[in-house]
Amino acid sequence: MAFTEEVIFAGFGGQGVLSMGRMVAYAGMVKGMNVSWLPSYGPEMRGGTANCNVIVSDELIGSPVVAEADTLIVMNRPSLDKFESWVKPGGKILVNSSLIDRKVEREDVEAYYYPVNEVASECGNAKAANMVMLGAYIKQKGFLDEQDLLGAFVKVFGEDKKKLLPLNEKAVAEGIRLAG
Amino acid sequence: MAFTEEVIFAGFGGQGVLSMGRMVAYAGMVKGMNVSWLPSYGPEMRGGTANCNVIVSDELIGSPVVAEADTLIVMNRPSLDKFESWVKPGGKILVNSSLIDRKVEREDVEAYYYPVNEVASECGNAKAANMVMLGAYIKQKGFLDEQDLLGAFVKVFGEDKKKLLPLNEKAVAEGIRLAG
Amino acid sequence: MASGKVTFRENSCKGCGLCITACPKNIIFLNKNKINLKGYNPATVEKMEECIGCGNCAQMCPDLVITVERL
Amino acid sequence: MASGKVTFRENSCKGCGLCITACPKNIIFLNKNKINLKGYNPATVEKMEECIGCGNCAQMCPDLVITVERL
Amino acid sequence: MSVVFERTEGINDIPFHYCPGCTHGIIHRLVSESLVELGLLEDAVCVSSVGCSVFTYNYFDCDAYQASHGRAAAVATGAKRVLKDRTVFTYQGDGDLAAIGTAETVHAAARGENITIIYVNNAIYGMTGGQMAPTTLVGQQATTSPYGRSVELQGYPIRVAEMLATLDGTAFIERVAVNKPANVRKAKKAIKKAFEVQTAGKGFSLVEVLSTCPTNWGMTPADALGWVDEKMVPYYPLGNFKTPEEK
Amino acid sequence: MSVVFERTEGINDIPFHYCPGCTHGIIHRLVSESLVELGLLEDAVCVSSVGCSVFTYNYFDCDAYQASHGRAAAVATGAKRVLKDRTVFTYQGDGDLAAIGTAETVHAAARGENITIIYVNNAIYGMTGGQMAPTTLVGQQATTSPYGRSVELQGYPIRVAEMLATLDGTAFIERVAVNKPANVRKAKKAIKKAFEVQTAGKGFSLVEVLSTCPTNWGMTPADALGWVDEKMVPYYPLGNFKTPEEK
Amino acid sequence: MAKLLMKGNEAVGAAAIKAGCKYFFGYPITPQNELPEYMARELPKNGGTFLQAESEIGAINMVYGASGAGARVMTSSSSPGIALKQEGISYLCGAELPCVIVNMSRTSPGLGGIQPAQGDYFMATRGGGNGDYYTPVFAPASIQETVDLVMEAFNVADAYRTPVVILGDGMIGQMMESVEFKEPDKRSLPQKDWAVQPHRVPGDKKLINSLYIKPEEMEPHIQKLFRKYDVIKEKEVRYEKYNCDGADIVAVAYGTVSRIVRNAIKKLESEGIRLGLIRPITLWPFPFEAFNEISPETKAFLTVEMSAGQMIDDVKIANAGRLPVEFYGRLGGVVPKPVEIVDKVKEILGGAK
Amino acid sequence: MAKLLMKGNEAVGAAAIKAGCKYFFGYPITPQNELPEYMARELPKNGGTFLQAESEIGAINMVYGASGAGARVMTSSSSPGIALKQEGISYLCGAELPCVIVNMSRTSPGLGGIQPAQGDYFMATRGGGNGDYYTPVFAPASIQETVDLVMEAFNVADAYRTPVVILGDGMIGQMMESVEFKEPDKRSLPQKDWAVQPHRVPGDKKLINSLYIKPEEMEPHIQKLFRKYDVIKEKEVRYEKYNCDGADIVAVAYGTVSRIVRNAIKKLESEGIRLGLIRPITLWPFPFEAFNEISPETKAFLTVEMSAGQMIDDVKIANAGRLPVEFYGRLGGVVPKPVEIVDKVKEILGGAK
Ligand SMILES: Cc1ncc(C[n+]2csc(CCOP(=O)(O)OP(=O)(O)O)c2C)c(N)n1
Ligand SMILES: Cc1ncc(C[n+]2csc(CCOP(=O)(O)OP(=O)(O)O)c2C)c(N)n1
Ligand code: SF4
Ligand code: SF4
Ligand code: SF4
Ligand code: SF4
Ligand code: SF4
Ligand code: SF4
Ligand SMILES: [Mg+2]
Ligand SMILES: [Mg+2]
Repeated sequence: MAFTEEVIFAGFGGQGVLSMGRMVAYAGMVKGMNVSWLPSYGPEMRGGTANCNVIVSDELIGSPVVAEADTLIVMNRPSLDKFESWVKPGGKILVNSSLIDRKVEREDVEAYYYPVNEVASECGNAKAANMVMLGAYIKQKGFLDEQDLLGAFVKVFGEDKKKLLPLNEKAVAEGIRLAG
Repeated sequence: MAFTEEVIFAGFGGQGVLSMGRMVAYAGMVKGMNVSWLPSYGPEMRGGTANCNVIVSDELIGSPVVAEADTLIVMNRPSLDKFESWVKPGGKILVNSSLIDRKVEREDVEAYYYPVNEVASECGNAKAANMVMLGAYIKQKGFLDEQDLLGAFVKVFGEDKKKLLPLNEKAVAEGIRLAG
Repeated sequence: MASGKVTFRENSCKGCGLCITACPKNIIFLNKNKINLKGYNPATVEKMEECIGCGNCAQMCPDLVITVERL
Repeated sequence: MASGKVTFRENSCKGCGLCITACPKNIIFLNKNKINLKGYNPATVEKMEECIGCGNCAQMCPDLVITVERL
Repeated sequence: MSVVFERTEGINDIPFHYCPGCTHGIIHRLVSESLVELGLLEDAVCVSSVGCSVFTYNYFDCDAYQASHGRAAAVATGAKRVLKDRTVFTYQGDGDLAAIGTAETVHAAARGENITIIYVNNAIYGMTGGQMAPTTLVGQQATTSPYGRSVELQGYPIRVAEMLATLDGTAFIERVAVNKPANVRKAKKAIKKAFEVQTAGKGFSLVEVLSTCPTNWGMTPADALGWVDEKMVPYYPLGNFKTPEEK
Repeated sequence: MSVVFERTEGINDIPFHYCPGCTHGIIHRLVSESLVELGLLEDAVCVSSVGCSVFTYNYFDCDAYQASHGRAAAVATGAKRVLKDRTVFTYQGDGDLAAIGTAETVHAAARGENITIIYVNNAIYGMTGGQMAPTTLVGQQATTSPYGRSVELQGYPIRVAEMLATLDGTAFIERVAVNKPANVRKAKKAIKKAFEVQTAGKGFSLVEVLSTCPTNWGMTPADALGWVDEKMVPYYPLGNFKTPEEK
Repeated sequence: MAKLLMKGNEAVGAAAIKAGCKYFFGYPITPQNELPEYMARELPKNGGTFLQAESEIGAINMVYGASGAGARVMTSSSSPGIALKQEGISYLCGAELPCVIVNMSRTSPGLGGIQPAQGDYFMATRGGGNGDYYTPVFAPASIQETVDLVMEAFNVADAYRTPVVILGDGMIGQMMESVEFKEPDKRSLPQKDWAVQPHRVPGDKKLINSLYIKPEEMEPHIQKLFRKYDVIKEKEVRYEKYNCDGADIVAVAYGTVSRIVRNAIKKLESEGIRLGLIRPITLWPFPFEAFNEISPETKAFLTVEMSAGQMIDDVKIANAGRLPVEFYGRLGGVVPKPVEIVDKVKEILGGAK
Repeated sequence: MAKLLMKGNEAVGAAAIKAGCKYFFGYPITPQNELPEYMARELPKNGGTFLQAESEIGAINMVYGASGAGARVMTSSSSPGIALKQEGISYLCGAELPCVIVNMSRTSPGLGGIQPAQGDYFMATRGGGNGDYYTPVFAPASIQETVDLVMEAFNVADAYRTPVVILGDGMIGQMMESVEFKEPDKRSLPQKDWAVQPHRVPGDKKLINSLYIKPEEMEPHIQKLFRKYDVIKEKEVRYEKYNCDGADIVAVAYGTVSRIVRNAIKKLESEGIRLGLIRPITLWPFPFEAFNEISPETKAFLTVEMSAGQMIDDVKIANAGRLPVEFYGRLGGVVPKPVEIVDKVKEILGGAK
């Protein structure tokens, strides 16, 4: 039956939430699915928060705007406050518990808490918190595997970032473990 | 019964055809009639020909554009060539025979030939050829008299030109005589 | 002194008189007894023998009316 | 030598470090152990006794974070 | 115990939206301190332009216009012609003033409009994300000069202060920088002087301020300060280009 | 028997529409003679502007564009970037170039576009009937400065040559006049030089030509020539403001 | 007051000054030059300021500055110059600044020519600039009406805080007719307390602005504008209906063209054909209500324009499919002759019979 | 060719280069910056020239110069910047110069905001500039369609010697989708013998011009343009009709909004309500023919726009009074949610029953 996954990635400007979305979109495309990626834009992003909407589907994609998310991934507190209500009943919220001190208030969604910053630091790359979260995400949703993601990594960050692959591989693995 | 007079004044830029029209329009207005004055405009006037449409009527004036003239006043040859056909059957054409060597070709109009340049020079004001022609015109049409015209003269040319009044009075009188 | 000859394309003349201002010999004038096709009194030279063919008139003519030759 | 005192409106600090470049006494640093409400490591001074109250730091602060006094 | 420096009350107590270390903030402070010290803030009218500084109207505690991109000098002209007793100034970036706003700026200057222009030259289009500006230095990379500005393709940067100084309509023109305390203090003097020229009705005054854009220059704020000295000042010499002779 | 002067074949044999004694005609002649003598006419591209000279495209015997008012330099830029081997020049009045066209002109100059601009300064808007131009002299009457241009109200005229000379992008800039044979001959030298600079690929060249508008100045053509010496030259000094150093 | 014989362009200036216009920012262009020239002569005598801008863009932005300071201000131009003002007009609408903008239009596209045309109908009525906005557009048909509408335009502008466009053409600008200056009607207008005042009002910061970066703030702003536009549609529609009941055909024409239609009406009368006329005086808001009752005898609408057909869009919307909507237009500065309209009418009737 | 994940703005650039575009003149403005930035990087590698102009006006006039020389050339901007280009576009149309103009539009009037909107429909379809002219306007709804239409736009531009407008919005510019680059279709195009050539063609003087000072010359010139427009109306209309037969209501929407309507269609299906969609792909020429057959079941048209209602004028003209024409719009950069459309549809049906 028709598969459609609508995700919102949100966090600080520096947390790499836009590229998280791009990797998922790219991986989905490679798997032959229709994908769309829509970022927030504008000067208010300056130092502020960023987010993107990603849709992966085996059907034609209507609006690229995610109005009711299957999954919400929040990397900081303001993002949780802003988007908690955007998740459809029964949807999932993945929370970066390293930076978000509160719990999800809604009871009609499944909430998961991952301390991705700590985990990333532990595996020696504080910057890879987003990769850890992605690991947890694919594990949670199951439509993408580790290889899909790492394939996307090079495409999104470019060949010259290839050397960072092992580190990020580790981060993704940790994320998968977290969600396992 | 309803009175309407539609006139076209045409000639070289320097011959004062636009002010001829303004004087007739002004005099008509003073007599309580509706009037409109529409000049040709644009760079092609530079050194070239000028013309204006004047309508005097005791009814509301529709289009200010004279499509079928009751009277055509031409001060130079190109103007006769251009506008001869614009006169309505039975209309009048007043020709400045000082500068126009040819005759009016149409037979369904009344043509009058006045050597207004010579006459103007004779009464000591070569520049007043247009006033001579105006004299002939009012005599021909009868709806304005000498005084109407001279009253308009000051309004159109301004107080400081008042001193020229006597000279122009003479010119107008000569014109009336010509047409008499 | 070199003597010259000027010819005017009379019907292109606008009677502006710029050539007159430029002639060192003051031999150019507007012919009041003539009106060209454009309706102007065209510039002319009578005392052509006085022309030195300096070309000043032609330099100043905005309407390319003048040709100058030297004999 | 005159001694001074600087105070920081910590939560307006963006941790840009311009004040640091300006301090002749090199006593300003970004507090890595602290994250302010904006999410930055705020500037602070520990050896306040070394401050000469020159005001350079305040001159360079783009976000009007710093107040300088002289004792 | 004396206060050497404290926050000017001329700036509303809301955080600037600028990037960390962006010297727009310093310039805002200098403008507002100058107006306050001259007793002009109350009656000042700020014309904000379109650039990162578009929101200045929120920061200065005075009446304000937001002008279309590049047209601040024309808007200020219209405003000042009506508000003859008020201190009208524009705050414009180099893209706004030196690119799309060239005609409005040159002509306000030539007319000797009695207004003050704070011209913030950071050699880049900041707000739109780092495109080449008319002031971008030769060789400098920007998103629309990815291979560095090349003389063959894009020619040379424009020195606004020098260009406007050739116009008889200009009364006061100075170029300053805000990359170190000494320069900041000089900058304030110039800005104050510019406003004084307007109050004295002497005509058009402009202060070109060399400013940083760490974000789009791709540097730390501290390095950006250094870049102003190394790269900008050599091409954009600091100094006064026009002062009304005192009588 | 030798011909000292005859009509250039570079100008189509149709009468100019200019008023009697308007020196636009002399400038047309100089431009076309220069192109012919340099063997460039064949491949020249004329960008006509909007002003009395709008119809130049009919007069010069070469390909041509008619550009929107003030934008001739931008049109020439687009044309020259494609037609690299052709001699592209604009012919613009002072209203067109120095008012509405300020930005396009300044930036073509700053970019060092390899084009030539013939800038005809007659201190007035001719075609539209004698309104004040940015170049109208202080005290000069025009239909929109009926009481004479006043410094208080309208400020000072713009000296385009001097202003553009401050830009590193400009290669050749000279101001000439055509009010007497000697000046006309100098003017031609400058125009020729400007085209040579373009052929040599040296960049932006501009010749500002002081011209007359007897019709709107309200003078005889002869008096107008004198007015150029008495009134214009003192404010707009003749001379060269920029030449590429020869190597 | 006595009758005066005045040129349209100068009459506009005289009316503006009478209406309290104190500032004029313009740039020369044919066929409207006599207006800025008149203002240059007369405004100083009336305590006002005339300033020739460096361009039409400079002028419209000076208007923005002066209007934001609460002054009554005018600018004028002709077709290409008005096109250049479109961004500025969009800003004026966004910031809700009143002013009067005169377009003595000429034939286009491009540089085109300088003779009269009505090709700027779309630009004027649909907002040629960016975004969601409208401006009231007055289209006078005589110099007297021009004078009356210019005065009214300043009132409408101030009443609704909106730019108002006077859309004339070269003929309106250049022709002379007799005019009388009545006292401008004194509709009670709101204080301009939104404007920047001669001195700051303590504790009340004025801001002239069209920027609303947050959609949740921009949306209500635009909605506010459109509530205003609804009021204008309800209260400010102006039109003239002439000879329409029992008309075989109803012509729709504005400005000078409507006068030519009147000549055609006369001519057709003598031939027993009844031609009606709907003359929109406000082009926006368009007088849709004028089309509500149509006589059963009426067989078609005939839109006559000096354009390739622009107002006809509004006529079609007004007609809503009831009758055939025919068109007759002349282009390029050619003014249609009454006989041409007469012939077109006969052709339609011939076709309809 | 393999699928790529591309941002709309960059996809436009890639498509243009693939279509042989060699010159790009632009000026920065959000949300289209990635397009000039892409061209700055890529055009030089493809033997082309990218030049950032001093302004939008500079850019459009550089386009005039390059197009007049026969080059394939593009410019782009967003709402206020496009408003500034209106005079230039009018000139391009008058001189019949082909080019492609991209508008990634944002919310206005004035400076407004930078979020997506469709408030430039009038400016694009009615010619926001001076005079009588139109430009074809393509409104893509996906990145793939954007790529295809950009390539086609260059063909249409050259085939008819006209500027062509690509009307997107911030979403089209900023979003990423997968795209494939097909070979641009090779419609046989006329030689550009009207253009200024690399070297002069002896005895054949080229002139790029829009000035016709004599009405008797300007009129035929405009008539020629409109004969061309008639051919375009006949041959180049593009639209998509979806789910219309038997539809209770037919929505009319273009660009990104049409995709939101598709979501609404799905949702309504499950509730047994049939919503149809007419999606104009060319906004000018507008697909009037798409409105010819309407199912008897259809009770109303519903125009959905991210504007205060602009395309609705064309829908009313197309509808010609047959059915009620309803409207739903969001403003200021707010993107409507599918449920809002669902609710509107139910409200209408509720009303209609
Ligand atoms: C007519 C128009 N064109 C373009 C833009 C987009 N734009 C916004 S800010 C800006 C330039 C900002 O650069 P600058 O003036 O140097 O200010 P900075 O951000 O560098 O301080 C541009 C081009 C606009 N808003 N309006
Ligand atoms: C956009 C636009 N604005 C104004 C005009 C009207 N106009 C035509 S020529 C001209 C100025 C001509 O003056 P100048 O450039 O000095 O040339 P001159 O006639 O004096 O030689 C103007 C303003 C126009 N055609 N287009
Ligand atoms: S050539 Fe010299 S001398 Fe002869 S007419 Fe001309 S100006 Fe006079
Ligand atoms: S300069 Fe030329 S046009 Fe003028 S008068 Fe002499 S010959 Fe005639
Ligand atoms: S006042 Fe001077 S010494 Fe004290 S912290 Fe600031 S810069 Fe350093
Ligand atoms: S300069 Fe100001 S903002 Fe920057 S670090 Fe120092 S105190 Fe903080
Ligand atoms: S982008 Fe540059 S100019 Fe703009 S706020 Fe950031 S640092 Fe300052
Ligand atoms: S108006 Fe002036 S510039 Fe124009 S042609 Fe006549 S004299 Fe020459
Ligand atoms: Mg900048
Ligand atoms: Mg001039």
